Amino acid sequence: MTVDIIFDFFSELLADFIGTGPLLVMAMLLPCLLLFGFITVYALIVIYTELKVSSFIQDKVGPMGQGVGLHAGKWGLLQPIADALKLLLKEDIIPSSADKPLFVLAPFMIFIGAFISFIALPFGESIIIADLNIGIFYILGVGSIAVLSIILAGWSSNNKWSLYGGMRSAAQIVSYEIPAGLSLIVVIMLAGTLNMQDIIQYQAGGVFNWILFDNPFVPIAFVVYFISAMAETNRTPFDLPESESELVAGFATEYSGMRYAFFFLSEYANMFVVSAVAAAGFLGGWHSPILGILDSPAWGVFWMISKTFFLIFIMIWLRWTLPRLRVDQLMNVCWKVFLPIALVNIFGVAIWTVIFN
Amino acid sequence: MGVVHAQEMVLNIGPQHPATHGVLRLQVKTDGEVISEITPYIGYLHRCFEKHCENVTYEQVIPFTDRCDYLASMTMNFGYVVAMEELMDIKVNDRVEYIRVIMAELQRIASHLLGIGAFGLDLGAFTPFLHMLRDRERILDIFEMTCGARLLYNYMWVGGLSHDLPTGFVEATLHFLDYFEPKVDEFENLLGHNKIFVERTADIGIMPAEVAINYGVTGPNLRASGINWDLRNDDPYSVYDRFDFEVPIGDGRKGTVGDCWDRFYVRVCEIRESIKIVRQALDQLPKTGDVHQSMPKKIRPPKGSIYRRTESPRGDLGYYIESDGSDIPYRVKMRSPAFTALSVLNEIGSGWLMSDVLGILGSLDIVLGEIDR
Amino acid sequence: MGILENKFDDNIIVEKLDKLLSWSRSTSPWFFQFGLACCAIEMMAAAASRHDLMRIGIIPRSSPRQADVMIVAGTVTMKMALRVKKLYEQMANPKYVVAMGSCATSGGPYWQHGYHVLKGVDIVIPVDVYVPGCPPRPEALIEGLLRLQEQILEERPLTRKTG
Amino acid sequence: MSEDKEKMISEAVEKALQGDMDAINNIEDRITRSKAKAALAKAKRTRKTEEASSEESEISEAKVEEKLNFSQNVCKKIAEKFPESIDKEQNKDWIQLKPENWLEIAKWLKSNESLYFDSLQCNTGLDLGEGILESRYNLHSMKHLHKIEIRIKVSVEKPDIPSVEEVWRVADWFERETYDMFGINFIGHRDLRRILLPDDWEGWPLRKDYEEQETYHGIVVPKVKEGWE
Repeated sequence: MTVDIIFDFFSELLADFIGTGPLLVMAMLLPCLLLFGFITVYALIVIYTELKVSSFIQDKVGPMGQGVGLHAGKWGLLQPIADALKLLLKEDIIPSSADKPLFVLAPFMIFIGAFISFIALPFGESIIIADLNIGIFYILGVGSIAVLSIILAGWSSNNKWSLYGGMRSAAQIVSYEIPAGLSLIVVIMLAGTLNMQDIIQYQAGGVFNWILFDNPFVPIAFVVYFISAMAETNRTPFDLPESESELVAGFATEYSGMRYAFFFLSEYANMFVVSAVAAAGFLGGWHSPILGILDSPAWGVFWMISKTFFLIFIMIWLRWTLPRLRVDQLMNVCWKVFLPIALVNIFGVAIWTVIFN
Repeated sequence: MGVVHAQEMVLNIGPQHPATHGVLRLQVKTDGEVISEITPYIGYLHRCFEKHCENVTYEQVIPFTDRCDYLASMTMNFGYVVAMEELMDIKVNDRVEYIRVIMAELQRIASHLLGIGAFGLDLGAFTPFLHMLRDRERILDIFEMTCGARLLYNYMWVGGLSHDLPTGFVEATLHFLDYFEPKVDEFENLLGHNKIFVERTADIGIMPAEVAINYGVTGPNLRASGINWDLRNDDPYSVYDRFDFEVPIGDGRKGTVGDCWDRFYVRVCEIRESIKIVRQALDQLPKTGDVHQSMPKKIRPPKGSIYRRTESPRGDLGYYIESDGSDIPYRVKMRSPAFTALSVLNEIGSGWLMSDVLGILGSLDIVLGEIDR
Repeated sequence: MGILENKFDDNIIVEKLDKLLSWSRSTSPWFFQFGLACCAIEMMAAAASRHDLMRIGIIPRSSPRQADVMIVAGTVTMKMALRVKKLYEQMANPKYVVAMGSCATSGGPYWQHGYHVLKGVDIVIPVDVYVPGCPPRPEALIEGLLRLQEQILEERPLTRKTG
Repeated sequence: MSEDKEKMISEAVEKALQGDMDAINNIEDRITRSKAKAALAKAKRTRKTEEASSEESEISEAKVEEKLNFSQNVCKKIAEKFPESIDKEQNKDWIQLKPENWLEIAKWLKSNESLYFDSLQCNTGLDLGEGILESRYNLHSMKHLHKIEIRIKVSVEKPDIPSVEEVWRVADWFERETYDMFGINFIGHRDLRRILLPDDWEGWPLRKDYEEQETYHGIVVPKVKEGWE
């Protein structure tokens, strides 16, 4: 694990000057800082991507950095940086009727939920912050912190639109976690482990060894997982908690400035988490699609991130193409369609495995 | 265990809300997501149109009619000048009539494009809306070529037009129609046959024909309820009797007659019919004729009153003009189609979920400028 | 106002930071989706495909809390005036107002007999940029927003100096 | 257009009127075909109006000897049914009623099979000056496609007219608007509030003697119109 490696490295260098305790803290903090930097940079990139992709879908050009003086660089590449800086320094409004402690807590909690999921995400053969032996379970578990904080945000804002957003997301996210989890069980059954790295190792050896192509039931599980994951991240067509034409801005209506930026950031961080889990669970993680080509550990990072970005791109694409579902239809899709499919899928995979392996 | 009492929550949608198409306030009583009663509050855009009419001369009223329904200014002008010409017994020459029809039908296309686009936007489909705005811009280009303005034209005057057609107008319009005709199918496929869109609109917000008539709902909303009522056909004004076009009516293809999907689909079909009319009108357009020929020097209608209806993209647009023989109207009343269409919202909207109500509101295609006047 | 504003003396670091801040503010002035009347259609046209306000970094937001620029697009009536004021107060600092069209500027064509029309939105809220026209073309609105960007760019939020 | 084509069109229209639409659809030239269709539509319409007018003239000739138009006929029917409610001054274009029995008349107009005015098109308020307000109703029948105009005068001191909101639901908002602008009280209206102006507005704006109020919630309404011209 990364923390161990860093700890060993530090203790060789600095054991004479600093005690073991502080060294351990340092070894833990360093990857966290790196991760924070990664999330920020990633969010900037993906926000820019979203602006551009959505603009191209809509026959526009998107941010071009035009304007007065030197603005946002070539092709508007600096646009997300300007947005982030501006949001950070905007006035921070806490409505007088809001429940202040909860109102302050909610944006940080949603970010923490996304952040700690990153810890168990494998980026390469040895690049993982905490190689937990229940990795995939852990990610599913801490992923639900998001729903708690969205309810908090909706409730504490003391605004009816926010309340609607919070309540809708409570129902939505909790429901959609079930088909998502059940679809991942297929992966766990095939790989025989909960450990992320072991799941990826199971898929070594080219594109046909990916779990996605293991048997005919898995692609169905993948689709169910991906759609449920999209619902969990509140993206159109499942963006009911913040549906703009219905609930103004949903649970984030009352948030301004930095706190709003945290909601924004965690939405994109969550997208990364669910896409990375899909990439690791179904698409071979950091393995190269073709055996023996570009298969070094450094390329592993490239493969992992490009697979994840491909899935994120599909999410963006769908967001700007489809209308929104209604709240009861959303529930119907989950409980009456996805849940039976996911359950049947598990049996199908089990029987298939027994017969053919 | 105590008994938990559920209370109805009163919720104000608007005046500033992305889905209210302007400044409309809907006070709704909700039980969770289900809305039990809707009370629309209007007047946030009351700009005293009728008071202005009583203080300016007859020709000065036309720019104010423009600003009432800012999505269909040409048809607003059209209705007023038709009423005025009937009151004053003016007969305009054919070229003027044909140009008016071309403009009104192009305006109908533009207005319906925005109408169905905004309807899609209310249901969360952002991209079709922008595609429709993109094609609307091309129609605005044609208008700009004709009279220099993009949105509010002041183009049709009593007894004539402000300008004749510019050179190259016919070619530009035909070019646009050739470009646009396949796009209508694209829009229909993009929205109308999208599974989610159908789920969200079919069988939602059903407006039975009796309710529609009782509430005075007209235009595409009435036709979607299965009633063949189009003033262009049933009470022809101008030269509409010279064209061959059909009146699309709702047939409940995806659900029940008079649901949101029908209201959407009637508009799509009307765009097609308007294209047909424009093509025929361009074909028959007289080459000669002075557009200022029948314009009176001073507009001084005889004492009397008139109520004249025309078909605007939103329905029956009526002008009640009372003249006392001077050059200033004694009273001008506009019977606006969206005003009555909005009044039916409580009848057809209550009992549905919140998302549906905003969808139903979008399907009625209201313009607040015309409701509040 | 923000915690940092107007608390620093002028020196080279603060100067640079100041410029960075005003740059970021002027580069991403998100506007408040707030259509009132005819001008709202032109505002939509300006944000749509042909004119594309996103080129200069302007994105519509529907909640006043997250917007920086309020484009008062259209006629403000007496019934609406108090709501406009309330919405303005709900916006977070720094906030700017663009009065779009002659109605928002001065009452426009409704000046003389409009008993229910507010004669210029500047009676209730401060306005930074006036865009004339009835309605202004999208190009005119974009020009107005560029002027606003210029104005924001010259602000020095930390030291409160202009120019 | 050549004479052959005109002949072809007229023949095709003749055939189509007798029910053979293929005669038109088989024309190959597109322009000629569309022209034939237009001619057909026109022919159909003229035939319809001829039939209708002949029917109407038969009825009117049979029933009354002097020539009355539709509005006067309706007026006569109302006078038979509600003798007290017709105002003295009458005109061939409209029916002047007294306010008292208006609700009953409205119900009757809507339910009578031969009239069947199921649609209220418009309600206009008017300030005729000299202390008289008027409410005008334009009625239309979707079934028989005929229309009339009804006028009801009231005095400014007692501007009471029975509400017809329960007869035609569309009158709900129309009457609220007329109330808002002229201050005509519609008796029996279930929800008579101001509709366009705020609830605390003073005065009736479309009356000819309306004076704007000076301030509204602290916002000054400028009265001096200087600098305008």
